[in-house]
Amino acid sequence: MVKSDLAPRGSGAKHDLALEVREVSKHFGGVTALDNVSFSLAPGEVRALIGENGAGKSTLIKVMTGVYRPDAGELRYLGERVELHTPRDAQDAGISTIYQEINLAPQMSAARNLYLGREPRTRLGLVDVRRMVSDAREVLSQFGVYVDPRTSLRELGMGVQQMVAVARAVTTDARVVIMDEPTSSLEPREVDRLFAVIRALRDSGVGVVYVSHKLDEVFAICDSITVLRDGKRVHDGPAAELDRLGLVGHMLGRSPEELRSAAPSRRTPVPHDSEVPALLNVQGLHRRHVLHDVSLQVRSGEVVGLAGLLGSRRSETVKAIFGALPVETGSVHIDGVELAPVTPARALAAGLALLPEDRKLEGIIPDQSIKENIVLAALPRLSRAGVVSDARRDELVEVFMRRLRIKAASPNQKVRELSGGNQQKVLLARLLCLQPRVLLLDEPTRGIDVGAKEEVRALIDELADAGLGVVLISSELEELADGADHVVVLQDGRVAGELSAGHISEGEIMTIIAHHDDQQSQVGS
Amino acid sequence: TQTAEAPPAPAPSDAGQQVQSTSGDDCTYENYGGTGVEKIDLATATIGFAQSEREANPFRSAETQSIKDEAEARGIKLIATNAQGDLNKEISDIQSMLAQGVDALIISPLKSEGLDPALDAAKEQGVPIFTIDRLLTSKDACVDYIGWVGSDFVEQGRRAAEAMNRVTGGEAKAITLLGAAGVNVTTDRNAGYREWIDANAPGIEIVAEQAGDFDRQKGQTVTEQLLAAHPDITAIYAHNDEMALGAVAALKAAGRSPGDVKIITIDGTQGAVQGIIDGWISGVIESNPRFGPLSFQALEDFYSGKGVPAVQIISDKEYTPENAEAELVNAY
Amino acid sequence: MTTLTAPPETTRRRSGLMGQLRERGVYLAVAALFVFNLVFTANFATPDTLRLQLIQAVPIIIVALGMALVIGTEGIDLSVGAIMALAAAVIPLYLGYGVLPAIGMALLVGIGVGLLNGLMVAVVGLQPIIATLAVLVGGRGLALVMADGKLTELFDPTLSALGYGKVFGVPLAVLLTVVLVIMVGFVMRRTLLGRQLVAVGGNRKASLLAGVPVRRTLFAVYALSGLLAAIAGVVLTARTGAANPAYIGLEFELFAITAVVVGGTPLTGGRVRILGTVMGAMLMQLVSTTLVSHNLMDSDRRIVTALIIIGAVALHQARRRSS
Amino acid sequence: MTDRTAVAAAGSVPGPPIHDDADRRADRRDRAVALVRRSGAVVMLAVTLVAGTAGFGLNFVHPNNLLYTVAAGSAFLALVAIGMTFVIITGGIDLSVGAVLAMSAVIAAWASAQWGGIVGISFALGAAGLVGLGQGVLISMFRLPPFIVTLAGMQFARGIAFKVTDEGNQTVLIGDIGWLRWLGRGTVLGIPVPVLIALIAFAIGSLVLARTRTGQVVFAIGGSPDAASLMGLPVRRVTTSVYVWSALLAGMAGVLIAARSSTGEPTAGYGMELQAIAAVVIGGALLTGGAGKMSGTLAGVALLAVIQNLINQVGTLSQYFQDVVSGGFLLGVVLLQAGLARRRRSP
Ligand SMILES: Nc1ncnc2c1ncn2[C@@H]1O[C@H](COP(=O)(O)OP(=O)(O)OP(=O)(O)O)[C@@H](O)[C@H]1O
Ligand SMILES: Nc1ncnc2c1ncn2[C@@H]1O[C@H](COP(=O)(O)OP(=O)(O)OP(=O)(O)O)[C@@H](O)[C@H]1O
Ligand SMILES: [Mg+2]
Ligand SMILES: [Mg+2]
Repeated sequence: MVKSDLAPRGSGAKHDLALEVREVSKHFGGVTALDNVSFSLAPGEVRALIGENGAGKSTLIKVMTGVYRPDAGELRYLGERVELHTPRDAQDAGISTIYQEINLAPQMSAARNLYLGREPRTRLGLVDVRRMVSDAREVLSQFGVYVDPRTSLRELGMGVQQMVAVARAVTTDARVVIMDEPTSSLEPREVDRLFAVIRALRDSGVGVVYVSHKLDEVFAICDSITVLRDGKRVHDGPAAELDRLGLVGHMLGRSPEELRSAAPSRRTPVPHDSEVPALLNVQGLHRRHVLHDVSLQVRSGEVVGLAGLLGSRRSETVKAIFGALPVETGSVHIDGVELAPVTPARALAAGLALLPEDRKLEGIIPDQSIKENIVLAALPRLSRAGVVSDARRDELVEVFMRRLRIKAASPNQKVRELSGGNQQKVLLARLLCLQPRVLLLDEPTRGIDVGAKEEVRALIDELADAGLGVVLISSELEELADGADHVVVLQDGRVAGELSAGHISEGEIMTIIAHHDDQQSQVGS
Repeated sequence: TQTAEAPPAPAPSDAGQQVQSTSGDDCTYENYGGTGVEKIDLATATIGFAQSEREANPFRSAETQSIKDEAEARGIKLIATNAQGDLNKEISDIQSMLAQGVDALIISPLKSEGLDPALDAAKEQGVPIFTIDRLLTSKDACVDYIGWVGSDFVEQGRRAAEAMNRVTGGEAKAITLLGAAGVNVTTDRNAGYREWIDANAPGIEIVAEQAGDFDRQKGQTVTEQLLAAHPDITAIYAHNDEMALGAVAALKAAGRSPGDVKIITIDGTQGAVQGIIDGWISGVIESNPRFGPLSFQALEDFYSGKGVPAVQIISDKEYTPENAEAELVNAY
Repeated sequence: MTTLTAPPETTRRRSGLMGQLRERGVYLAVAALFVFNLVFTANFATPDTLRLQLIQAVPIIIVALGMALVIGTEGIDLSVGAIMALAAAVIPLYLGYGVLPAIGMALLVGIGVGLLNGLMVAVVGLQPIIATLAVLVGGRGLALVMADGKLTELFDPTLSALGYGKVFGVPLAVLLTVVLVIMVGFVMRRTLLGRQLVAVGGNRKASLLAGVPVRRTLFAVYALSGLLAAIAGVVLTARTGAANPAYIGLEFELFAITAVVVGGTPLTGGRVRILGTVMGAMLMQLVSTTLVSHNLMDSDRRIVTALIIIGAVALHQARRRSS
Repeated sequence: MTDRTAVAAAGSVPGPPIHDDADRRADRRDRAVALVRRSGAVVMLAVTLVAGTAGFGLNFVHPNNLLYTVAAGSAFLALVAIGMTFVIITGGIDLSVGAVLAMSAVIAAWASAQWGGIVGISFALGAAGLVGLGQGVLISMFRLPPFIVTLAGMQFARGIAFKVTDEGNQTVLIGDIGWLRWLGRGTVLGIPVPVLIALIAFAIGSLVLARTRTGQVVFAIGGSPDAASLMGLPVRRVTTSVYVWSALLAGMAGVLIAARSSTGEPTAGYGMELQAIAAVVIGGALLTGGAGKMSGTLAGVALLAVIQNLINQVGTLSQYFQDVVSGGFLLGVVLLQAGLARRRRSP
């Protein structure tokens, strides 16, 4: 147990290391998540923690923050050995964490989430709601979030939620801030804001642990890098000594030469030809305050990107197409046949499939097995007269686990026990075993490692080549620039512009957004 | 409720309650509560009736029905509530009827104690109360209430014990099916029974007492379990007829023949008296629920100045194999 | 209802007999109580007594089967007791047309009320506990109105056969229950409905997005629960030989929920244990027999029941803390 | 990178969505519906009160009825429902309250008859608190499901109540302790004391829920206990204390009931858990946790009491029909609320 007076914050006490983990191991049943891992963080250091999906990053973080007790090894904080029993202990000691899946109270307002457990109080000891709201407004605006802090979090997009989580973590008086994939739902603009925050933290002597699958970010912000592979530490050193290929090599356990030769080739773009009849034709979706006359077409073999800033309603657009969000007007045609009214079941039957953005809330069924999760949507096809064929199910599951390289102890493992990236692959498998004609992918590469990301991108290409239509949402513009044949840029729920093959680049997309922004708010830059 | 064309079938002459004994001063509207209450014309009055327990119990349903029938027969407007076994609700029920401006109340108290807030409120508003079935032990007749008419449950228990002694010849391994826990009837019927057995029947051994909650199904289940555990029992005392009939079903299912195990029960429902005729039940102590006529008679006497005695204990019959056939029509 | 879902740390290890038993605490509890009775309860080890345990457990098992399905969808059905009362009230009304039509009507009423529950939960979106609570209150009232509050004696050979008949020494009601358990087990293990209902309970939003017909599934589940409750009502009525809507099925909702949860089905939905549910019901039956046989008082019975419930649930929730 | 920074520098607030007339009309309608919905129980209460007045006039609105019958009769349920609100907002449930009420009533009567009122109340609340603590610990530390833990707690507490009264064979009377009787029956400025106590508890409960850190944690736990624990909130402590408070409030209601009727009934409070849950849910709480309001709960309690009172006012309904009517009423209320909620959700 750490006493809070152990090291008065901001006092002169100097330590070489803010946080240190020595030879920690952690097993889950038969799975070894951490194997003799050591890790250290100096004050004012930004250290990247890198590794494939399932390498053990999140587990290490949970060990460092009192969520898990390690099976072996010890934890040192500010030079002293500590035992953390709960996340609260860690927080009281000054270790502040943003966990991988956003862990906030979704039904409570942004302001309340920001200050949960440390609300400003009046002299009577009551929560000072007014001050809390105005403080929250102020803090959030520093993070580029301009929302009413009284809105409940659930009504805000993932991106905003992520920013609230970040704001919550860094506005405490912490000596160590740990961020497990904080940018997975952030836009470039927000990422830059986050970086500014991290630099400020570093300058004030706070140690930062930074987990991300986006290697650009790692090189942009981190001083040093620790690489985990299969629960073991395989590399530890300054960021400057490593290049991108070398880093990937450590992660995957392959030499840079091997990797270079394996670099995938991109598919040639399909022209957005208005002569060819559209496979998916969306016309004039309108929902008060949310969507305004959104139309788009996807042709067979085409990847249409949806670009936009945080809250530009990309997620809502695909949900509306899929029938998961009611709209007031608008139509959806598949192959010239209208889906009316659109419901998820009907959309699925017509060959439309949606990969939801919020994996935890709308995607996985955490307490069921990988197997059951994969076949969930395909169950009707696997059954005759209401009886499911287990043999056909297992066959299907095996095929897709292999094809997507899902890393798990067995198909019977609970999905809750998988690493984030593997959960995402399970969801992709769920869609693919439906043999859909049009895929709506909302952030398909969110939270998955470079290797898997390449796999998913290649998969998308492959699917498009096989004649599927794909709608792709990604916060990584380069993903759209590389992978999309056509891009529709959304802004505040309306189409702000479109880009066709050959003209798609990160810069073009940003220009449209910026231009549209100007028109909308008449704020000159 | 009955239609106007079909007035309530008059009960056979001796099915109604017969007063066995009375005692106490005669209470009238002029001396009630010391100062008297306003005289009203019963024919145009509104009377409130507070029932205590759920009418799922045949005794309760017959009691309520009797009050309703009598009110209808006399053309009196009646408001009825049911506390469903909740003392607090009975207090609220009574207060609620007072708020509706009833002129007099008939109360079947859930407990002998604890209605004070309601009684106080009634006193304050000058609404007289006639009580039935359970005596308000810490209150005074003609002060807090007009008078009381009811059975003596302890006495019923004693008579059941006497009957048990008679039918078993004083030698038995007996079990008791208790009524619902926490209810006066259960307590009294068991107390009277035990008291008599302890004093007079050393040969009757009570091997088990288990709650059957006055319910036939529960009585059956418990009897089945007890029969399995004690196959040698020779007698069953049930606190009401429903449980006794459950016990009969259990005995039948266990392949016993009528009369193997002697059953004594209390209430006097048709089913139980028929059970005597069929040979399964050995005796039924009657507990007459038909409080309607006596209650309204009491109110009439109260307002006419004739006066109501403080205590009227009604005479309960006993059904035996000898009289069962003839008395079946009187069972309820 | 959310329980504090343990952080992933608490993964169960399913190795070895002990692990299995801990996972299935209810089996251990049933076995322990059984042995206790064999040793300490007179006449327990006779065929009649053992048969009695089965017969008496029948109604709760049947109701609990339906309840398990409902709980699997993260729902709850408080109306089962009232449905039993309605079924009981209907039988005498239609007995004039023959016993089978009467039973048929009773079952139809069960399905009907189940569908009403389904409507309120699936379409209107009411919280199951409140929707079925309203039916619990009103349903029994309706049954009593139909029966004019009275118990009706039923003299029908077919009905009493259902209550007391035996085939090769096995009571008909027990056979019926075995068939029902197998059928519901089949539904859970092999059918689309079974898979989809646990998916709905595991994550309703995700199920919807995966094209699971959530409403239809909920309808089916509540209708099934209603049907099973009605069957239990008919069986119990047959055994009592009287339709007694005032008392039949009183508190059965709580018994059934207890059987289901003690049997290892979490109230948070997403998993259904059919055999565990049967065991849960058997456990309660054995507890009752044990206490009655040893003539414990009502108060002792309640206290012991409380301890056993906690013990059984604690046993199968007991998890290895990684040290 | 350069592009991004450039745009970031331009960073502007997303402009407000552009409205057309239809939108604006729809907005107004939405706001009205939202208002009705947010205070659904209050609105329903108002409607019922108006209907009652129209139907029964002075008999109904007379203080003798509304204050001394409806309010005084439901003060106990109100106390229990306040605790239940906290429990339900954490995503739990407490089925033990009715039994704990009976246990406390019995113990209060029994102990105060022997050792006086202070001891009686302390014993009663102590026993209630212990049951609550036991339940809270099992739920928060051992992670047993609340439903089943409190179901067992209900059996346990009821068992104790019967034990103390010798299986209900003994009537335990509170001795002649004036102030204790006053607690149950007295009035202050014409308001019955239990009503006053319930109102005070309600005020404190609202304040705790809305304006203290503990209240915030209660909501957070209901949203997601895992997330709350990862946020470093004292999940276990608050979860435990919520059950302790629920039991203490039920215990307090038990003491008042004993004081009101001078006796402790082992059968008191039977079925009260379901009534309390109904009141809380009618008041707008979600059984999945995370949402609920104290004012809603109070309105829910009042609504149930008024419905019962109206049924009594009719007076001629058979008991069975009363049940049908109250079941129907309950359903009507929640259906209406749901109807309003749906109009808001989907356009
Ligand atoms: N509660 C658990 N039970 C069983 N296995 C677990 C549990 N938690 C994690 N694991 C396993 O431990 C390994 C490490 O998982 P962890 O979540 O730490 O990976 P990660 O590096 O964070 O991956 P990602 O980048 O996908 O988030 C994985 O194989 C995972 O399946
Ligand atoms: N920076 C912001 N300022 C104000 N509101 C925002 C901001 N970002 C998001 N929102 C809100 O978040 C919600 C986002 O909706 P949606 O999920 O459709 O957007 P998105 O483009 O998919 O963005 P995300 O990347 O967050 O998923 C909207 O309710 C919007 O009001
Ligand atoms: Mg991770
Ligand atoms: Mg999105």
